[in-house]
Amino acid sequence: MMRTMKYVAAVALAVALLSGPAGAQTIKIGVNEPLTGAFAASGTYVVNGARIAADEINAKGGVLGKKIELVIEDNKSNPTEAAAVAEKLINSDKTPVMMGAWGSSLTLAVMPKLMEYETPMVVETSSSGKITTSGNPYIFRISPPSAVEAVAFKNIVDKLDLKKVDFLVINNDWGRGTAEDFSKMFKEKGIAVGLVETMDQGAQDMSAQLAKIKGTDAETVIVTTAVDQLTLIFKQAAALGMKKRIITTGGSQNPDQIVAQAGAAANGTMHLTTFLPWFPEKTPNPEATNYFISEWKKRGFDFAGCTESFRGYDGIRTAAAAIEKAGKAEPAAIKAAMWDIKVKGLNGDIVFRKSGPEGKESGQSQPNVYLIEINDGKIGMKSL
Amino acid sequence: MRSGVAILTVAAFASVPLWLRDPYLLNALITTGIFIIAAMSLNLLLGFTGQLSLGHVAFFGIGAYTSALTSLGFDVPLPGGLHVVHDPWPPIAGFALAVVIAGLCGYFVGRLSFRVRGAYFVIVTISFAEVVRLVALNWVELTQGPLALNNIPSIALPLPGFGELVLRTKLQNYYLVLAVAVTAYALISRLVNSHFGRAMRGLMENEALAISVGIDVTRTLTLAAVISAAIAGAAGSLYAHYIRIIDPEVFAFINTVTMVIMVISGGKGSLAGPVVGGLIFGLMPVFLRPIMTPEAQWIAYGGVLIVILFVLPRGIVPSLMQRFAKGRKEVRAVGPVAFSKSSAEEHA
Amino acid sequence: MMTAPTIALKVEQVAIRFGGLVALSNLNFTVREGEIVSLIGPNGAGKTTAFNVITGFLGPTHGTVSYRGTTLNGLKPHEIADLGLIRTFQRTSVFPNDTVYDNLMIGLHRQGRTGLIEAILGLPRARSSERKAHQRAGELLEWIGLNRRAFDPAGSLSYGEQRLVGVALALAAEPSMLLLDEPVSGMNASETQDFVELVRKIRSHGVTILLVEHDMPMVMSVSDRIVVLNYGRIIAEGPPEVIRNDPAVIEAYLGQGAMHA
Amino acid sequence: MSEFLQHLVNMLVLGGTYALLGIGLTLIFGIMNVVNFTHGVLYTFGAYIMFIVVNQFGLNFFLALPVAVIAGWLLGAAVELILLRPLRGSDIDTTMLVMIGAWIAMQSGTLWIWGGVAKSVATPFPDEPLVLGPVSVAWLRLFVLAAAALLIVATYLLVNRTKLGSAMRATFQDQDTASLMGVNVDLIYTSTFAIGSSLAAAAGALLGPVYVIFPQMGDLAAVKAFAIVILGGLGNITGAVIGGFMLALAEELGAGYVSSGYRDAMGFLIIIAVLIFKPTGLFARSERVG
Repeated sequence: MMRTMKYVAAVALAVALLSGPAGAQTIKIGVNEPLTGAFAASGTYVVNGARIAADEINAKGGVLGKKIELVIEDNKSNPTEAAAVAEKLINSDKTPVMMGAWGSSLTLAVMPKLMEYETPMVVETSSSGKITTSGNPYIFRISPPSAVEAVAFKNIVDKLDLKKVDFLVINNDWGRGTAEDFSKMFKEKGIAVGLVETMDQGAQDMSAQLAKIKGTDAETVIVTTAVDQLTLIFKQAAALGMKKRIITTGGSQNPDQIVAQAGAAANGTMHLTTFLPWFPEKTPNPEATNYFISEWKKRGFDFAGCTESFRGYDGIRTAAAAIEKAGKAEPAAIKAAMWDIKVKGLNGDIVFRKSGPEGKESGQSQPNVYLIEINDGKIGMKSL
Repeated sequence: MRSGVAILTVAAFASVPLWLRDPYLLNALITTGIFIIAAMSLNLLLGFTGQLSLGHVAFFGIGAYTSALTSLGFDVPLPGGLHVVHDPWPPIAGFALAVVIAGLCGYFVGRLSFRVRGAYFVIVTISFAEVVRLVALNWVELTQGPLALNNIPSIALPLPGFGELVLRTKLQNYYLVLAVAVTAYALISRLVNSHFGRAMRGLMENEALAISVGIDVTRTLTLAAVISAAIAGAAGSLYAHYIRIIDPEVFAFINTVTMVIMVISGGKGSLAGPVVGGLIFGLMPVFLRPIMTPEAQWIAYGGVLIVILFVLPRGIVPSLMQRFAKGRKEVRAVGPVAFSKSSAEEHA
Repeated sequence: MMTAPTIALKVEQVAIRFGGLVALSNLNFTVREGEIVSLIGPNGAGKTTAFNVITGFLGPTHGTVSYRGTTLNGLKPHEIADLGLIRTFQRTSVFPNDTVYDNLMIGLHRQGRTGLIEAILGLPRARSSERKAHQRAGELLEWIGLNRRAFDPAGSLSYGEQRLVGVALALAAEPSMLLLDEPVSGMNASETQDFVELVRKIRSHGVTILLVEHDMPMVMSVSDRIVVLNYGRIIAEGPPEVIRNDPAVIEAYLGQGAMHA
Repeated sequence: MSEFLQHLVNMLVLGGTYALLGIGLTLIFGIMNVVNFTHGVLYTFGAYIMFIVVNQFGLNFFLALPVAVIAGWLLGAAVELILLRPLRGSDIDTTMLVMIGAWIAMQSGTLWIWGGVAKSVATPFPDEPLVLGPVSVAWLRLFVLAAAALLIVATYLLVNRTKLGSAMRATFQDQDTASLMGVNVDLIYTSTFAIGSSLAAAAGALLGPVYVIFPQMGDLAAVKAFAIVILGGLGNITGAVIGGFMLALAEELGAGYVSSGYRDAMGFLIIIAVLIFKPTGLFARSERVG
């Protein structure tokens, strides 16, 4: 045992020494994502997107004449580890800016470290309102919190003539937050809100919740969860003969995976999403979208991953733009520069607006939100 | 001689921040230390009463939530428009309450679950932890459920006359964790080397015989459960104030597994076991990180665990103790009193 | 205190049934202070069951057991032990993984008892009682003559030695009455002889003794009185010489060949 | 009312699969007294076998089932021979921890090989459900229920009607006596573990297509299996079946009429209640293995 430990330690040291000098010629960007544990699939998608961005930037000569180097670490879908990873990236790898950490509780765990070491982080996925409202000026978020999504949806609801809606949401910050913010918005619109049912992360059988919802007088169900549970819900709703309009939110639906896995059960479902890989021409930045998608396919990843991975792509481009703007790879300068950048993201311009308590605001960008509809296995823009 | 070893060990740990400059490793040591404290408390049950609790993280988490809520404050609506409002208290009070509340839970759980033993006890403790997790997840008004409790303040030590010292830096937290760990260790070692500890061992080895010499089963086991839970609660409080955010995942089964691994690999029933096992399995991920893909790290983690159990089935410390003890046989023949010291070492 | 003719243990109309099976029926007998009484009978006669009832490991279906005027019904075994009524066990008589010395320390539980805080903080009272316990353990070792095995795991001792440790454990609990369950089984002749001496020695310290045993010569030589059980009922009672010639007893033992005498 | 009927139908469908999950574990737990943390991984394994055979080799759905069962049997036997047999006689903590190690390693292996993205298996059953008045149920679920029933009956007969079965029961009662009676305990242990594992794999193979397949899918399944075993009593097949349906009922009604947030709490609350008020499980025999 002890011998193995010695060996491991030695190798660790060697690796550290080797990677040490290399840092001088490159600019490092830390990536803090879940590659194992409950969120492994999504974290991996995001990292793959990030790699595409890094390679693209380096192909064009990097930033400030140096190549950028992604230091990718696994936070094991665990807040303790997310904080530990932040420590490593900042102290051992000396990354002046980071991207992370997918889940909200993971990001929240990293935030005290950002304060401690005054290092900025681009938040690519987390949706909890707390992240941008708890007064952490090192946070720059490109993903829409559910409140932003609700506001975007507000302009569409009239055209869908909703009377009464039920909710079926994953029992975490994302699901609960969505139910809260959307209910508020619906009430303002004079739309009745019925049941709010939850399902645990990783639960496989939602028949009980669906049977309950089937019995209500609401004509629409808002569903918020990751793609795997969405697929199951569509199948199980169909099995229960539930004939209600289903609208999903959150932007990580991977409609293609739904079509592939839920088949006919997915027909007639609508999805609020933040990226349109199916209609590059309709996106705010078509040629970037086309490049991203072609790269994605070239690397043999399944197309379904696009709706998750594009955030990694945008996140890294945002960080790189900030470094470029700052003119030097130093945390303070990069943080300052974040406020002045304007990146043509795959789902709209990335421009940070102040959010949170006076004097220590976090940055929040306002991405576009689209409503798409699945009909006989085809994905189409909802004509409004 | 034993106290000499103890002092040297503590001194060694205390000196770490002086030569270890990397905050990342220091951070790893702090979190590892917190889990070692929890593992020590588990060892009191598993190693000295033979009761394997796989729900031990429940007390850890209850301590974390108690401490966090005490120092953050809360406002819980009750039926009938009533509200339970609690204004923030200093974190140190949270720490104290965490110990007390966790201990109380230990009392009730002990009272109920010691009616069953063996595999049944294992399952009932797992179930208890899961129920607590689901309550933390769904009682949103109190715990904010999955929305997590964030901005938990760091622990502050009141210094009479000088106001208070807020433990923000890693250095401070390292010594805080070390202090709590040493206290817990001393407490447990005193306990197991007292007649309480002998009663526990007696029950573990031959319950009927133990009873026949006047040992009260329920009282002894419940006492162990209370102290064990209280220490776990203290660890949880340290966790909450160091990581500064907690969500119901703090009750995750993997956290219990981590503690059990630390105890059994290090050697259950040996005071030093959880410390040794804890250092190995707490720091292993740090060493594995740079040399393996994430999945491989987990596979190695599981593999190392299995190997230890095959090579040193009784755990690292007892197995080494045994070898070392052989060379001590002669010394022992001196007599009872002389032996009583070395007997204490056996369990130290 | 020296032996007085007062009654120590009183068993009245005790009966035990497991489902339909009758293990004991209408058991009546008494043991006087300072007496050595043996409970004998063929296998399955209910001797050990009687022990379990007296020491609270089994609740009687009906009837009462009382010790020095206190009724034992409903008391927990450890509460009965606190009354000074201590037993040994037929099979597992030791804590196998602990050393002989630690076995005795565990046995001294009733003496060592101090407050939790005292014990943890190592306050004077706790320390002195610890010191006393260590001393007593040493003495007991002397007494049963197992010094040289003091530091070996009790489980590694010979069967006979384990019996001795069992008795020492019981003595550690400071009994006023001792119940020995087949103490000499597994001992050779000379060990048995020493053990008889030991039993007498214990009695001479004023400890009342109730004994269950198969080894007739031993029983005959050590007992003041003998109670003979068969099929859960008493078939004879009296001093050894009477029992030795009691036809009912011989009848009960015929074919079993257990009557070596 | 119609909602209640729907809950009952769901309970039947779910209960069958729970029962299947339970019996495999109850055999291992009861006979070997091993807290088998690899049960969930075997369940996952069975599901992935199904995925490979159907989606990648394009074999027939019904042919794939036995393949998964056999694969589970082999993996189970391997685990027993490599990890458990050398530890025969060591205490329950040690074997349990070895099983935990195997669980961590094997689950991460699954993630390594197939990645975290969920897979789903194409089935030959129609998407349209079978509708009976107010209630409806998917054909696939009905098939799963039938297959589960078949496997349960087969296991019951194996244990109660065959020579191997009686040897298993003897070992369950008292392994020393059993070995004196000339039972090859080693063989019994290996086959018990293999059979239990193949049942777990079968459950995964049946439920994989119903749900989606991902590396952690086994964890929740394993927890429920433990609940069922405790409800039914260690080593008690009939008990496990009834326990499976009880758990399903509690969950359905709990989610339907209490709160879906506490759906999974139901199982655990039942366990605690049962263990406190009837520590040997509801349908346990007089012997305690724990």
